Amino acid sequence: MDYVIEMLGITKSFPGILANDNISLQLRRGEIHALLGENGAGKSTLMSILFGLYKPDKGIIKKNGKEIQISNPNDANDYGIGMVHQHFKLVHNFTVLENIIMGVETTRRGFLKLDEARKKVVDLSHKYNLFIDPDALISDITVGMQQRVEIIKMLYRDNEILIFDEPTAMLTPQEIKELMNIMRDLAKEGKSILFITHKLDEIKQVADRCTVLQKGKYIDTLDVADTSKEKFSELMVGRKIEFTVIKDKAKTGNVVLSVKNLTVKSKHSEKPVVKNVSFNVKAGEVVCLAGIDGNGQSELVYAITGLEKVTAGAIELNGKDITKSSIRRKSNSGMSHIPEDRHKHGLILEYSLAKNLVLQSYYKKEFQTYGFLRFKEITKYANKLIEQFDIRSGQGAKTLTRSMSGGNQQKAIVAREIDKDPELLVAVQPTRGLDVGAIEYIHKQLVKQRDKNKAIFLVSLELEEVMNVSDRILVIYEGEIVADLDPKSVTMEDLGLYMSGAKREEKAV
Amino acid sequence: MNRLKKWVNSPRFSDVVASVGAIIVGLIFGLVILLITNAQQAFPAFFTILKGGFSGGAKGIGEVLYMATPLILTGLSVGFAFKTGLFNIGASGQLIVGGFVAILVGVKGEALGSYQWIVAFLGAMAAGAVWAAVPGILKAVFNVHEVISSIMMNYIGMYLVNMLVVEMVYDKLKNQSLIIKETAELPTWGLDKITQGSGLNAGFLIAILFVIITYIILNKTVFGYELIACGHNPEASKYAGIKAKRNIVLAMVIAGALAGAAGALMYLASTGKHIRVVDVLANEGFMGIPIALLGLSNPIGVFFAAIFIAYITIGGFYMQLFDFVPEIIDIMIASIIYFSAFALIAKNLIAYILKRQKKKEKDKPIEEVKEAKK
Amino acid sequence: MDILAFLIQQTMFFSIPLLVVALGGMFSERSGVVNIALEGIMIMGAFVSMMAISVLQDTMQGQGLLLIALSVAALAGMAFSLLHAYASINMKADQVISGTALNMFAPAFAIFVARTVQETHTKDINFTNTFRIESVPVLGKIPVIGPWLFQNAYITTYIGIAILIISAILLYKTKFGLRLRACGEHPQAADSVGVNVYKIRYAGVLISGALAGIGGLIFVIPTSTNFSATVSGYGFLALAVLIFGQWKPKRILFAAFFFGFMKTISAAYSGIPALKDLDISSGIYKMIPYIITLFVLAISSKNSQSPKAAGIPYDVGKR
Amino acid sequence: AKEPEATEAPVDEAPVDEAPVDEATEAPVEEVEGYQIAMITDAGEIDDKSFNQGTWEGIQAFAKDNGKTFKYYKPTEVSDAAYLAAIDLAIQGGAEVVVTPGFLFEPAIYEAQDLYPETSFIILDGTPHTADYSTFRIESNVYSIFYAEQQAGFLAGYAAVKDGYTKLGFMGGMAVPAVVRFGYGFVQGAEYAAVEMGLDSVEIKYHYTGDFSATPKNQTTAATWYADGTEVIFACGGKVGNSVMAAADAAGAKVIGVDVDQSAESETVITSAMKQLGVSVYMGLEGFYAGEFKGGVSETLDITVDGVGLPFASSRFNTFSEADYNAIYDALVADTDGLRSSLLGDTDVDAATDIPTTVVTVTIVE
Ligand SMILES: Nc1ncnc2c1ncn2[C@@H]1O[C@H](COP(=O)(O)OP(=O)(O)OP(=O)(O)O)[C@@H](O)[C@H]1O
Ligand SMILES: Nc1ncnc2c1ncn2[C@@H]1O[C@H](COP(=O)(O)OP(=O)(O)OP(=O)(O)O)[C@@H](O)[C@H]1O
Ligand SMILES: [Mg+2]
Ligand SMILES: [Mg+2]
Repeated sequence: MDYVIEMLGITKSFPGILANDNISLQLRRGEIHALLGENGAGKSTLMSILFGLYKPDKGIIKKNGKEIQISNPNDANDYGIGMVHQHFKLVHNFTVLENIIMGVETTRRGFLKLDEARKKVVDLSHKYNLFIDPDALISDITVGMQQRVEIIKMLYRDNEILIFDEPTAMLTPQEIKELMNIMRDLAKEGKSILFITHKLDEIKQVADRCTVLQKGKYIDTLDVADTSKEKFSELMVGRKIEFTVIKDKAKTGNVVLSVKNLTVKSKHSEKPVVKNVSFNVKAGEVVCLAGIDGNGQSELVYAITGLEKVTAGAIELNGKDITKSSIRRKSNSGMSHIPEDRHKHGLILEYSLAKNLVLQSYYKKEFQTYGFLRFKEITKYANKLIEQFDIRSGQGAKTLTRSMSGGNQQKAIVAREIDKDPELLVAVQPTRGLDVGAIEYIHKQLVKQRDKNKAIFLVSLELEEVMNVSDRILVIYEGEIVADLDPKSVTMEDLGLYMSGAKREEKAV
Repeated sequence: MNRLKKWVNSPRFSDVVASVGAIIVGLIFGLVILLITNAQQAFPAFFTILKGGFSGGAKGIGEVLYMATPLILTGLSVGFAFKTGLFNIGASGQLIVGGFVAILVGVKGEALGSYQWIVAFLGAMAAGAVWAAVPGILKAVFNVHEVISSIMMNYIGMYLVNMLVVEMVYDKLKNQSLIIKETAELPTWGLDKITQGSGLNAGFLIAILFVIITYIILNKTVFGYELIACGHNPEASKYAGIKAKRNIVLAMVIAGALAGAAGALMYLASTGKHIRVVDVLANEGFMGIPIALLGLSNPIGVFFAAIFIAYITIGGFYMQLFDFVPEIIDIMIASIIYFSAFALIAKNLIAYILKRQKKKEKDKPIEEVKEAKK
Repeated sequence: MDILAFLIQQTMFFSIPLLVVALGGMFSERSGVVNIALEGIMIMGAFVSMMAISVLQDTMQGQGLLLIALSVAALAGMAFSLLHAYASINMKADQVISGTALNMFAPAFAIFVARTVQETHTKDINFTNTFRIESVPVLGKIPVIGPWLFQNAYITTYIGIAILIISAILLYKTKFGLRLRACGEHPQAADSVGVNVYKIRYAGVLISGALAGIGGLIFVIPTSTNFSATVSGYGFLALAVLIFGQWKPKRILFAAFFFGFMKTISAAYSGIPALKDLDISSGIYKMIPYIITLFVLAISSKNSQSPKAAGIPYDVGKR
Repeated sequence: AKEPEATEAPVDEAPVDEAPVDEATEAPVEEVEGYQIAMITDAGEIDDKSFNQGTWEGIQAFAKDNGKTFKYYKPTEVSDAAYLAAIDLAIQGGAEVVVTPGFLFEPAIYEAQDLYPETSFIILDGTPHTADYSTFRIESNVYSIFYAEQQAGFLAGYAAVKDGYTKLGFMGGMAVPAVVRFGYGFVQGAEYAAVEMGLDSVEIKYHYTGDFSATPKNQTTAATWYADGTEVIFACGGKVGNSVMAAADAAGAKVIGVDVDQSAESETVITSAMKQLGVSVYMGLEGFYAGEFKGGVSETLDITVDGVGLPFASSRFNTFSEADYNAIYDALVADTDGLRSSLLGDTDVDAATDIPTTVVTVTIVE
């Protein structure tokens, strides 16, 4: 068989954990090879080794049958290996073009020659149908566009081996579809692709073969066509997974969250990004805000939770006006918030896991007396959550949060916010980057909260999640709510039309 | 025994070892310079430095502690701010305005009787706090980088104090501030007697008190939890309902009060120290930076770092009995600080060694700690 | 001489060293290494180049000697800044500690060496100023501009301006500049596309060393007749100018001149008719530049953004 | 005071060079324990172009001529206690006589004179007293020296005006008594010459810089004055002079130095208002070792004992001749018409503008 890349017997350990334990992976020319595993299974580590970011403790890498040394990304580039990192590696105050050419700049007498580069970039973007604006600043463009920039960056280098580390986690359904097409095209051209994802549908759609890892160990490599979703998830998690959320019909109660004529201005321009929005969330229901990223979801949530100022309108929680209340006040009146950006808002990465688990409650009676922290109680509480939510880390409650895998960081936040038992839970992308097992668990928790007669306001970009979990779907488009739908009576296709602005309900609430 | 083992394996242990390592390397570097300039006397001189304050007997020890007193407080000031994500390069200005208020009360506040030194001391803390509040507020409200505004406040403080000294408490004949009243001097509580007439006084005990207080605030309290959270991630702190802006101002205010206290303890000691009306920034404030760093911004660490710096400074003073330029001691202190910057690598090295040992014990594969590129 | 021309000439003495040193700091910080050691590096640059001048001035004078001295200052600054680079890049040290150490080390070292090697055994290094240009040929005769910019001047002024222009081009128009800025913002991104972050950061720190070294020399020459191991806190002021200038060449230029002009006014008010008669004490004048700077900062800092990765040691393993 | 030993070992070794640092090592070590002559530096350092330096040069010269060992000590900080500690260390180091430059030492010497009765002290520009000025007392082991700086200033002001300058400046470091005396003398000397020459007007700008260092600010202040027409500035504050010289050089103007002969530092220095720090330290030490220590005495060295003057040989006057200099010098010495005795000192008037003048106008620059 013709293998472009072989990773043989790769072992890599970090303090307290064996991240890769004698893993082997063989990549065929022109194939799309998926990599599947729970959070912390060692996928990113393995790919980082292939890309020269980490040095393996043991094991060898072969290209076209010859052993090679990859000690830094430069080497990787030279061997034609490119990587789209899960957390984009883009410089925020650079333009798209600058980010793409960095590292392989063309120069004339020492000066940058941007025109040629721009032409090549524009050509690539046409060829693969990846729309980008070469002169936009990264900080001004949407996540989807950033994803496209990462892909073009890789294509620009004429790489033949492409690594995608969870590229779809932040994309809208349409964007995912496009990406799948692009990957297929690339494979057809003879490029070989390694593809990490937690979404089995995606694997089924594009991948030829799939390698499954579990807790750092190699499990198996399977032909995708011959293997069912259920089989994959069982291999990965070691048990059966339920893909559809089982739940009763919602028994709604009083209005918990009431948003009236809310308008929010953007930080960058004077234009409002949320325009005169009104809606209610009742006790005992999951209301989901669906929409394509960048249509004002973030700002709407920030305004509700207090991270951003309200320009006009009112917000009520259980009938009390909280438009101008402080964040702490809102939190104490029963609001919880799983934030969109876990590193920016959700965690103090330099704090231990225990300290992060009390980030919203450290000041409460349980955890302090006369202003002094009660460390014993905090640790006890942390251990409880760790156990309950299966938060995995090297050193338990005292692990430095920075060193935890992204999925487990996410679990920590979800645990903290749900355990507050809030009247209203505002959850933004709560399962982003999580493996199916964890997703299943969190979805169950959300439903459990609902059944305890609590209100849940869910913001998600993933249609499947939207359809699965919610009792009611609000669609946001360009800062306005354009539809209020029942998930049981709306099709995925319809939802997509609303989200893209092609369709609009006459009198959306 | 078990506790000791636990401590040896804790990160704090490698912190200490790393700092001590830096000190040793710095000292060796100093010895090399001594050897180059005057090989004959290098060793006796070096031992004099090592002996530090002990060269002067009990009095020498007293001098060390006296000298360490303001250093502890400025070190705490800088270190406290560091912990909360702020770089207080303005301790110099805060110290001098604090010192000025202490002197003002000390000269004019006779009516206060035996409370005079206490009022002077509290006044100095308040003044330092106010001085630091300005960069704090500018940062919180206007997003002005605290380093630049603190540098500005240093100069403003210096010029202002020079003006006010001349106007209010001026000894024209010596171009410095007037001497303070006896009731304004810090009580000695017999410390000077014990140390055979050194300048040591209650100020040292006050400094220790502040070490304990800041340690507790930072490590044991809700307030400290919030401050440090803001230092590491202001956005997340805001999300957690912590008033980040208020905390920035408070952190600066506390840092300023500590530096102001340092000023008070300097000028209220009965050692005849005065504010000299010269356009030069108070260096004692800047010494807080290396001390905070050497002490890893930990209050206890700061305490020992200050004592250590005072110790070898006094050692350097006694070293003058040999034929060396006094500046040598400055070079040695600088190199100790420089090498203490390597603390991180030393820490990793220690962690690595400890791991290796454990590995041998358990014979379990665990590899290097940090990836070094190439 | 007309008062405005005089003020402009004087402003140069304050502004050009601030400009050059702040630009140095810019290269370091935009590569991701905070350089609080500017003061120390200035002292070192000035010290070594002054030693060179004092050795060479019997055999040569004028612009030739100045150019040699400037090169020496640059080299000395670079050599000294290597210590900072090594500590903060290879050793991943706290960059503030390392900088502080160098700031303490430089004056002690300069005094020590000057006393040890000079025949006079003093820390002062005397020099004869043969570097001033009374009037630049042709240009000095231009009306208005001539006296402003081309009389009673030093080539260091023009070198300073040249450094500014070159810096701006280097930073924004070249491959090196692109990579340098990336390393200061997001070194992981730079690394992942094969940019050697360590090398770039070394370059940034070394350039800052060269410029701060030069700045030290430029600072001393027009304002004294000897060098005695101090640059009077100008390294810290340059740091302030750098922040004030938002890490951008054009704004640094503006900040340096703003600050230089304020300092000039506060020193020269006694010769300015409008200010002379105001009965304001010198203490107030001395404070004014700093107070005004605070005000300007309060108004202008709302959107200030420092290089995001500055001060954080680059670690491959860390995101 | 206890008589110092009159006998001392003759020196026959190679001549000792002038190294402040290494000197002592090269002195004949075997003969004496430690360092016989000690100096404590004040806030400045031994090369401050002023007090410390002058004192140090005097000590070096004397030690070199007489084969004494000597050393300077740097206190840990500027405070009475630290000065005392340094004195203590010097005595531990074998000091027989301790020289302390400057008024800052006054309270420390006040205590030291009783604590160390066996040791002799020479204090320059100061006399022992308590910190609150309530008690002045000088013991027999202390010799206190003041200088009549107003006379030196007078000579400088006189010479400048006689030499044809009519727009003068005075830039003092800080308004400490010695500097004030220099300044007042300068004004009076200028006035005296102006009256003598029948001039219509002489202008003097008068300013204290607030420091003793060379800074761009001081340079700019001087440059501003020069640009404003000032022809010569009396730079009366240690290294402030270096800034003034730099400005003078650029403006083609002149400078008058202070304390020591500064002519070598810049071509712009036309003369220096000297006080013979070195000479008086030398003489004090000489007296000490000759058994004639002037203990218990506080004296002011003035022109009559050559305590102050201008270095004429190295001066760069246009027209002011040696004869002119000698004439005014002699007049001062002889106190002709009360010239010397009527000179106003630092405590006689509150400000330079209060000095009665007819021709000279003093403008104080705050
Ligand atoms: N540099 C590091 N230092 C310490 N531990 C590390 C490091 N890198 C990875 N780990 C640990 O190794 C394990 C594997 O991590 P890795 O990121 O490869 O998982 P993953 O499969 O990508 O998970 P996810 O689905 O959450 O992205 C995790 O437990 C993580 O905490
Ligand atoms: N300095 C560090 N110390 C300990 N662990 C680290 C460190 N840096 C990264 N890690 C861990 O290494 C792993 C690999 O990092 P990478 O940047 O590839 O993120 P990832 O795992 O793909 O993303 P995500 O965090 O979303 O899962 C992660 O599990 C991360 O938590
Ligand atoms: Mg991963
Ligand atoms: Mg992940």
